[in-house]
Amino acid sequence: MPEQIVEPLIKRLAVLDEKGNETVTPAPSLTDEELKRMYELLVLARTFDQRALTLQREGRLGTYPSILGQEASQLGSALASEKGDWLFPSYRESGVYIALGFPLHMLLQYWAGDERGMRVPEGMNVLPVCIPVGTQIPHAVGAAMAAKYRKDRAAAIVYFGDGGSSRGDFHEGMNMAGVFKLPVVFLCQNNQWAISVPRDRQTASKTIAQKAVAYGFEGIQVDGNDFLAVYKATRDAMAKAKEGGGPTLIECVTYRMSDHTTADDASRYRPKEETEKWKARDPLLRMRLYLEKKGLWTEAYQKDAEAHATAMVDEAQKNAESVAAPDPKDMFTYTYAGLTQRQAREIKDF
Amino acid sequence: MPEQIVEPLIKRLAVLDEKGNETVTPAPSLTDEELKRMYELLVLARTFDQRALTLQREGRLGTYPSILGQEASQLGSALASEKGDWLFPSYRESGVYIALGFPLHMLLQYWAGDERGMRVPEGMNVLPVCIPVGTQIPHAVGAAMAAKYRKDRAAAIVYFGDGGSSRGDFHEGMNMAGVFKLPVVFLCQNNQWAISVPRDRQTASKTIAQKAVAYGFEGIQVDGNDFLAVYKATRDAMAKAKEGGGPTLIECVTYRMSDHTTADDASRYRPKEETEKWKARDPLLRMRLYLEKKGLWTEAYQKDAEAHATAMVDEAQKNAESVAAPDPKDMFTYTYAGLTQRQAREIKDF
Amino acid sequence: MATMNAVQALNLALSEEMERDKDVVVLGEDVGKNGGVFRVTEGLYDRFGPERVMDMPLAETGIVGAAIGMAFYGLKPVVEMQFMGFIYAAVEHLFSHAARIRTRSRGRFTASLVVRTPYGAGVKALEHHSESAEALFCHMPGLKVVVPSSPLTAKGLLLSAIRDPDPVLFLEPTRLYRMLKEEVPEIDYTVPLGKARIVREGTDVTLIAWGSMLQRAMKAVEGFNTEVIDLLTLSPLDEETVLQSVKKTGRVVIVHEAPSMCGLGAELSALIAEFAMLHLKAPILRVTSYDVVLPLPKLEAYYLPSIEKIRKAIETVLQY
Amino acid sequence: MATMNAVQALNLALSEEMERDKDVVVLGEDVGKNGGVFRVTEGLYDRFGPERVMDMPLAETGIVGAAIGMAFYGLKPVVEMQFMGFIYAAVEHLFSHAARIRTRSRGRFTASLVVRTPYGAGVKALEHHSESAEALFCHMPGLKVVVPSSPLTAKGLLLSAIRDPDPVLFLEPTRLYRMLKEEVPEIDYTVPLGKARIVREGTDVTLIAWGSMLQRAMKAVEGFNTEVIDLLTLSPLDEETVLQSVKKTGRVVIVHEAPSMCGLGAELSALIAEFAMLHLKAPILRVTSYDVVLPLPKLEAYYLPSIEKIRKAIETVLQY
Ligand SMILES: Cc1ncc(C[n+]2csc(CCOP(=O)(O)OP(=O)(O)O)c2C)c(N)n1
Ligand SMILES: Cc1ncc(C[n+]2csc(CCOP(=O)(O)OP(=O)(O)O)c2C)c(N)n1
Ligand SMILES: [Mg+2]
Ligand SMILES: [Mg+2]
Repeated sequence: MPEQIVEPLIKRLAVLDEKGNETVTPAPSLTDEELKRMYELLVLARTFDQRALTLQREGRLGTYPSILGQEASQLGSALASEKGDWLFPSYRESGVYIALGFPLHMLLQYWAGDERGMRVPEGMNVLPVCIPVGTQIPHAVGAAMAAKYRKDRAAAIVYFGDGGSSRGDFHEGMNMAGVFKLPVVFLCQNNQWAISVPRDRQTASKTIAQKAVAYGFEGIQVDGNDFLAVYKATRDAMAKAKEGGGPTLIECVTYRMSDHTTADDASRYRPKEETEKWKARDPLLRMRLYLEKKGLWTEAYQKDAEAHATAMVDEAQKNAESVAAPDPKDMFTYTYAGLTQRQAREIKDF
Repeated sequence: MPEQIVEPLIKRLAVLDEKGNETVTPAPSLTDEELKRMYELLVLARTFDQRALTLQREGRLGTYPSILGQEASQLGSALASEKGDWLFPSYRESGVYIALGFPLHMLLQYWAGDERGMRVPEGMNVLPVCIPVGTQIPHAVGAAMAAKYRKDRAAAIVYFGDGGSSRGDFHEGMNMAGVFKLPVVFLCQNNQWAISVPRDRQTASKTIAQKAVAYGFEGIQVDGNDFLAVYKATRDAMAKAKEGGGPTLIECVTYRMSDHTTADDASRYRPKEETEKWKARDPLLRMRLYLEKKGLWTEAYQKDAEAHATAMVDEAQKNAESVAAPDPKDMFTYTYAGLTQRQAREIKDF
Repeated sequence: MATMNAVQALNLALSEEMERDKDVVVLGEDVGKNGGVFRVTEGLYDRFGPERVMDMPLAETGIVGAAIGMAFYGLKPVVEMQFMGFIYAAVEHLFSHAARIRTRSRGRFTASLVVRTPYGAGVKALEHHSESAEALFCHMPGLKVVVPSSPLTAKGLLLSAIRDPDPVLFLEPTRLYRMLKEEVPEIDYTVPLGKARIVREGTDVTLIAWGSMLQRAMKAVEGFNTEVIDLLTLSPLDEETVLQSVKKTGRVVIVHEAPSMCGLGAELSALIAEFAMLHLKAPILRVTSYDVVLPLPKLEAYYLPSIEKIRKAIETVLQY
Repeated sequence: MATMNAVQALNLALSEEMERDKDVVVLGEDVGKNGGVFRVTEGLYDRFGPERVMDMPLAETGIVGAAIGMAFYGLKPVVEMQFMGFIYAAVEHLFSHAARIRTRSRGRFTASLVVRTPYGAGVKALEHHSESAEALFCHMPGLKVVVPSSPLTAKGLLLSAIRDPDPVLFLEPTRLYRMLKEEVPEIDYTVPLGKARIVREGTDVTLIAWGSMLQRAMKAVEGFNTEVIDLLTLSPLDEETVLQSVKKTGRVVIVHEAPSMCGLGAELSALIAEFAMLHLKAPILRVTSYDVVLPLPKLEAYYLPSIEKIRKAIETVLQY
């Protein structure tokens, strides 16, 4: 008759149902203006993402990972950060950069294969795209340690997927965050797939959220297509982090509507019906229905928002495509702070 | 009002109390002969361990990690394995090798700096000492995959410490074991210290056992100084594994009574009182009291057991010390299956 | 005999060997239904089932670690590492365990396994998708490193690698996956490990290359009387073939895709400078990528050794 | 000025720099109360507190990963890796992030950090406690690799490493930790990175060594007119100093503790074979450990380059 000693509970948070109605959880307090601004950013993110796919098909961008379906998870969380906070995206986070006001033309420039697109503007604490899955997690933990050491009122958010949760980096980072009670929010976008590997072959745990039990801090599951739920969960977790309450793991349950990247063909491994089912849960639609109910949305407003987004993306594309080609010497300039003797010899080739 | 969705429970198992009395959990069914044989192995393990420390002090062994205080965790688990099972020790597992009947003189030979001590006898499925903390964990998982693939009725046990639970290897291995429902038992000896780092700086989770929640299988905490509890928990977990019930994490709560290794000085970082407190929980003493209560133990029996153990260790020491020095050519012989062109040139130096 | 590209040749090797030897299993990320991101494992999942073609959780350390455990048990795992840029997480298991278990256990346990991975730049890929880090693995005794340069060598070398008793890192030049087609026999033939091949005979210069750079080297030597050696196995090195050629020609150009500093070109040069010095007529030249962090696609073409640079190096050594 | 060993000199460098610069923090396994297993961080915990001297969970990937995050934020982390044999788990973070973040962000973020680690054999240690894997890290553009050879250089180089804007791997020869004592000034002095030093002038042979092998090399050259170069920084290489010496002497012996295949000796040899070939009078010899898995203590003495082997190499090149 063994004795029971630990009984952790994992919860799921939702604010809106699929029809945009408020559920039992009260919506976060946001003014009408704020709600509209956020919705417009969602529209911008989708517009940007669709344009990137088009440009890739036209051979004007390299491989690109679409965020279709994940806009609420990305913008809902990033918009809950404050100036001074630090964000650590993976590679599928156009929505995070857009939420922060990252120059759109630089995003396009980066995906066209030009490092200069990731020269993050001064004062914007977001890291460049991180490709090796999960490796950004300990970086965020280190930044949180630094913030704590400096006694800055700042927290870090780190983005990763269901696949990323399988990497040792996730474990080691989460564990350190628990031990040092660090101001960091672990934001997992569980979009059900890691390329062709479905969520249930990635881990046998019922949720990703419950993995926080292993580290002695709170894990919570959130409807990741519910912008307001993601916003609320992240805002609360960030506030807690800054009050010294330690880390939180947030699992956003969402769905990758597109292929993994433009180099992938999801029809090889993914049942079409599954994707169809998720269409009804579109995060933009849900937010729109909510705004409509609040009297903030009209057809005209939608057209305006779309037109504005298109204009911004047009402008970004124009700027990105008119940038001069990079100087081959840059390869040398940015490897170390200064040239090595060998590089000084090699650079003469240019 | 978030909804609750996961409620895992972690239990603690104990069979004997500190006075050797049976608790609520029934003792595993073992004959008197079996119980005595197991107790004698505990005595042997301790005798060996103490001799190794002496030899090290005399400069006849290299660095050696004592198992003092952990004998019940090591032998209780290893003795629950059956022929055909695979065992993956770390570096602090003399007790595991001894339980399996590994030649004692080879153990001494190894710790004296001679690889030949780890030429595991054919038919004995135990891996050599593994030094990089935690790295043996995925190996055990792989072996379990192989056993499953071959449809062998075999399971793997992998040993690691509280420190080892912090490594990414632990996470990745546990996660794979969960996904594939593999026949593997993860046996953590939580001896409260990783060199100078105490358990509560290693992880903020209340138990190591609860880390299994992250992987969707069972974790259980066991009194690691209670031989019968460890034996029972491991035997049950191994049986479950072989029935296709998947993996189990067993946390043996125990204590490293010695310095980390002979190269360490625990008085630099560890309060003496803590060690004193654990003395009363000596695993051999507890088993002895239990046997005494069952009428299986007498002073004379104890003397005999000790004398027999000493004779075996004397013999082992004699054998180890009379082995001829290794041939330098062995360096070349065992790097690859055959000599490379370069090695064929280099080996001419000898 | 069918005409096929390297992807097809590798796929053929895998399926033939899995048919022949039940101990051979394939594991990695997206190797199952998806058939691998480059389709090298296409069809294997359907043919051999999920028990032998295992889609693993996204965890390179654990994947290679588990493969090592399988090898201890007696299986012959063939791991697909999705790109060489992600192998770094598995370096500890390869160096500290795969390479050393034979020594550690005095031969009682071994790690007969293959880690296959696409490597090399020139396909306009994302960051970390273009590594050419072969030299790192050549430095670790106990590991073997093999690089085919064509469909024919790809199949024959992969079969040898799977059958080899030691752990083999098998590098597949991404750029060549679909570039060349060749007649590849659908029978059991092998290309032996540890043997370089002379792809072109010549008397004035010895050019040494492998994998991704071989095609470029072959174009560069046109019009010169240059001997071209395709190493095929990078470690252990076929020193005899290299030294014999150099003793004949007296001039050496080494071409590789990795940066020069501590690349495999350095080892070849040092080998020659120790054992064939007296036959040399000219400095030993290395034509490599620059010693910089691998650039993204916009600068990639400037980074890699060009045909022109190789030609210039040949011309330079010929001046002596 | 006090007489001290390398452990004390390193400890002094750390405490002085922590006093001067609040951004410097120390992290690793057992670096706190225990003062590090070799006592290099002794006393720092009491003096600077647990916020600046951090005992980390046992997780090398995460420790180095977190240090990189700290560096992004603006701190100057100094990581202690307990032994070089355990650095492999951190290779991905060092290669894919520390070395590349400057390139990736076009200079907006950098990873100014130091990873200190004891390295080298000869102390009769357990498996994995004797690695000399410097060449691996020299192959990765974006990283610097530094190796002191004495208490004086240890302090001066560590201060330079901490202040350097790029990530530095700082290798401390385990065998020298307490072997030599030297006068070490208790003032702020630095030994510059990227500069080799000529420890002994000579005209007949250039002997190149570093770290753990320097003392042995110095004993071996007794009686010869040999110039000895102590590299100090392995990457980026001070090519000028090496080439200048070789052009003078015309003969080269390189000594290192790692196996020969793709070791740093290969790079030095290749550099010379390309840029000083016409000055050479003899083959370039490398005296290294054997190309085998590092043995346990009973065979360790046979593995390492002996003084006698170094002398023999010098005699050999002198015959030309
Ligand atoms: C360490 C590493 N291994 C493999 C890859 C190749 N890869 C890119 S994305 C991906 C799947 C990631 O899945 P997930 O973490 O769920 O994120 P998602 O793509 O769904 O956003 C893989 C295997 C990689 N980038 N990094
Ligand atoms: C990967 C790795 N890092 C560091 C070390 C050095 N080291 C040896 S044992 C140890 C502590 C291990 O603690 P734990 O896992 O609790 O096992 P215990 O020693 O208590 O049995 C450390 C840090 C190592 N052997 N391997
Ligand atoms: Mg995903
Ligand atoms: Mg412990």
